Amino acid sequence: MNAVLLIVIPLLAAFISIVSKKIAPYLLLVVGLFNIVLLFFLENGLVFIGGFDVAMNSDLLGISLLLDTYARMALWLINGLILVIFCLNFKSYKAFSSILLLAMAGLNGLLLTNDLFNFFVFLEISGIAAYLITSANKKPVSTFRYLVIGAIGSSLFLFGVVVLYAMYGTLNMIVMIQAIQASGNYAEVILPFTLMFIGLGVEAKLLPFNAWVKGVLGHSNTLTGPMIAGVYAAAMSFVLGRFITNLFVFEGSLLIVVTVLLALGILAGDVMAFSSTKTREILLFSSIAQASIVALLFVNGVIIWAVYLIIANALSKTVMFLVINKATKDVGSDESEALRGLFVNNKLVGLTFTLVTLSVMGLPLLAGFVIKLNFLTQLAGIGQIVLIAIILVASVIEGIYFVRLIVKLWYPGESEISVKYNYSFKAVFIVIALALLVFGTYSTPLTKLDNTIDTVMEVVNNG
Amino acid sequence: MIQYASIILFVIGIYGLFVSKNVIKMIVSLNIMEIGLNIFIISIGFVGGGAIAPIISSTQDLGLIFVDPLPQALVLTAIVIGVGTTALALAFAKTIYKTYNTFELDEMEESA
Amino acid sequence: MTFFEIISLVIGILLLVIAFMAINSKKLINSVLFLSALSMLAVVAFVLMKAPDVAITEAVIGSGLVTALFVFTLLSLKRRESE
Amino acid sequence: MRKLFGLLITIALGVMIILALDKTSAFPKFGEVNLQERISNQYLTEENVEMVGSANIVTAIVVGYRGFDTLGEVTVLFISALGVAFIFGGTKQQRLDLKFKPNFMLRVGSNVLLGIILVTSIYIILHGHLTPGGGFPGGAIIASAVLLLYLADDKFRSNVKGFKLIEGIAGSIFVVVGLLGLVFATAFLENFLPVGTVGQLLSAGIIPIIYVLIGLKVGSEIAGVVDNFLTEEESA
Repeated sequence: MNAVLLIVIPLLAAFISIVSKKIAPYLLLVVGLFNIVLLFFLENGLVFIGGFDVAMNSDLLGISLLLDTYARMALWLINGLILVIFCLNFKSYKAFSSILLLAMAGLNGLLLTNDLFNFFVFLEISGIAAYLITSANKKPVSTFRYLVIGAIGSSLFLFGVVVLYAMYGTLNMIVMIQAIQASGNYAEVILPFTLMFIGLGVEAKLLPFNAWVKGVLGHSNTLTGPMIAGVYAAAMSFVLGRFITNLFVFEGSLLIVVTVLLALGILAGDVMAFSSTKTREILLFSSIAQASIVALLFVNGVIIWAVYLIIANALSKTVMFLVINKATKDVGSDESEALRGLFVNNKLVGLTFTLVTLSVMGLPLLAGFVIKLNFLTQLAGIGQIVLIAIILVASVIEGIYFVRLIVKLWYPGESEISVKYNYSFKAVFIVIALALLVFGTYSTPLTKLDNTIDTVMEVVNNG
Repeated sequence: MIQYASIILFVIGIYGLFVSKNVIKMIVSLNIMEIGLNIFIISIGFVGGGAIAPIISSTQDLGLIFVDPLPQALVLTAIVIGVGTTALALAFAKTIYKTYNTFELDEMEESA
Repeated sequence: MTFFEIISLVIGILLLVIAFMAINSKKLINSVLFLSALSMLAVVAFVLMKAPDVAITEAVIGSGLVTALFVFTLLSLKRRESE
Repeated sequence: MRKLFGLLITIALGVMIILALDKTSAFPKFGEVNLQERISNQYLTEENVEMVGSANIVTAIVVGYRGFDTLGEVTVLFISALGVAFIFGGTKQQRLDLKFKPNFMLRVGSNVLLGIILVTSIYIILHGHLTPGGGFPGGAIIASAVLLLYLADDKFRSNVKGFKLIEGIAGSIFVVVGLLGLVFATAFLENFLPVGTVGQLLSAGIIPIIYVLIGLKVGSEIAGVVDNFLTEEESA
């Protein structure tokens, strides 16, 4: 068993699916399940790919993949979510199964690869898959803008990678980390890191590189909303976390600039969500704010709780976008006034949506509370009082607009609206809401993510 | 010299993406940016003073000085990826034209 | 100045001038043709920097097929306008 | 206003990049690269060249050492071909009217040219490990032969289904060859065939096989894209 199968099997399935369109959706189901099961059997460590006589020449001439606990959690989340979202949309979006297979391959590659140029290739694969997924919105201009901004982002990333290669003569991330630490001159890497950070920031929805989000998510449906706001956002947050904690070195003025930008991102996202009346916009601006919080946590070294925050966010955003986008489709508008009284006839959906939203806000008994409490404690431990204040202010704004939204959705308006959620939707909502509840009450979660990178470094040093 | 030119070319491409409101022009700018980036990548692997291309006829040639082959391999990949993006962008451009009957982003109804 | 330096200076300046013209030209088809020329110049630059593989690929894909795709897109537009 | 703003930002970006690169001592000046400090130096050692068996070192890297990148790159092309067909919709029947009538000379000439082009592309693909070129330019040349057919005959429609079949099968075989490496050797896409003597046509192990697959795949993908750009819905 080899971690490369996580990427290659979806690719193979995608190539086969082009020959026969009929089997494509079922291939996706099989491959998704296969990946999730396979993850149980894979061992942590480095996997080499390509080359000649790797056993004899097991150095770094080729490409390698790195599977550690961090990547494993991300992979479970991503593959599982893609599978669930596809199952819910099985009837209406069968045509997307080849694209979703490629998206799966691309995202798995992003999370696994240990080679900077290989990362760029997977960035393009998953990016193009994302543009095609958003084309389901039938808004070609927003998708085109997304494509252009994404292309600029990935080009800047490649520029940074190439500059790093010119300086340190390698593309292998682990060797690169060692070379940078050995040289000790962090001023030299500011330029490539800035370029790469911008490139990743585009996909991770960080201010000010997130101009595409409104066009893409503001018109999303039950496929694109959860895919972009749930799956892609989570994957890019994980990737950004990997880069921030393992490769990037933020010091001195660069650290201040990054922190200020991220803090602005949190506040701007929440303020824009506060001032919007469209439900989808409220959700997307809130997810911009959340993405910035995650990045801020990684920058400050609060890794484990950032990971839990990513997972909780991905699950919550999936539920919220599914509920709202289904309602928007049936009602024909996403103004919060038009959706007034949505939950009157859908008490169960309303209950789960409320639970999920309360978790995002960070109320006790729910996962969001545990996570927020813990990362705030850790931030306090390293003396980041200003950041705590900013996050608390943002939470208050967030609380106001979410409570306002929930109240509107519960209290009937003048005209009654009927939106039907079928059983599969309801089942997913219940499972996710329960998961957040259980985590929030009975949690003794992992407090240590065993990052195999140190042991891997020893392997590299000795090999 | 060529290295500076390639960086400026890259930046010109970004400038074009910033200022132009025409879908086709934006795709042209995207391509200019990519060409600049490709030349830059090749330029970081160039070795002056009579180095030769990394193609040999037999192993006896290995005593010679070569340019760096790795950036060339990367650019081969990058060029093909660029074509993929361009084809897709042009397909979107055609769809945009079908929907709005114009390539000018300013003249369209759909808000960003 | 050596021969290499002179050539690379000329290529560099030409690259920038043509890129500027591609962005600033009024007609879309001219923009596309300048892009094609830019791609050809890039081929020369690749040859100068001893990258024959890249030069061949750029010549066939970059300046050939990409230009064809641009032209086809513009042609389909012309047809619509004339209707 | 927007133009001025864009100009300022891009000038700032350009100046920042150039100054930062100039000031960084670790970033080598143009033409003064020391290959000894880079990983690529090891691709050029006699031991490794003999192990790979490819005279073209770039090919050895693209297909051999970094074959996974190449698989990804073919996938990018695959997904954009898929996407172009997806965006235009599958219901198209009619050729786009190019507003010029191909004459007799063009038709005859194109048939002759077609043969020459195809032979050239096959030569380029098969010699990818010996001379510059290989699967990507070769495949693109195949696609331009198809393009020529479209231009020479305004009624011509190629068999798009056939392209899809070639695309899917070539891609699948690529992956399967990679998996065979996992079975017969130790790593995905690792070479498992004898490499032969450097400089011979039959050398370099799996590299020529993979390059033929890449050529087929790239050719059929770009031809599919060209077909999509040259056809339109019947109602239009």
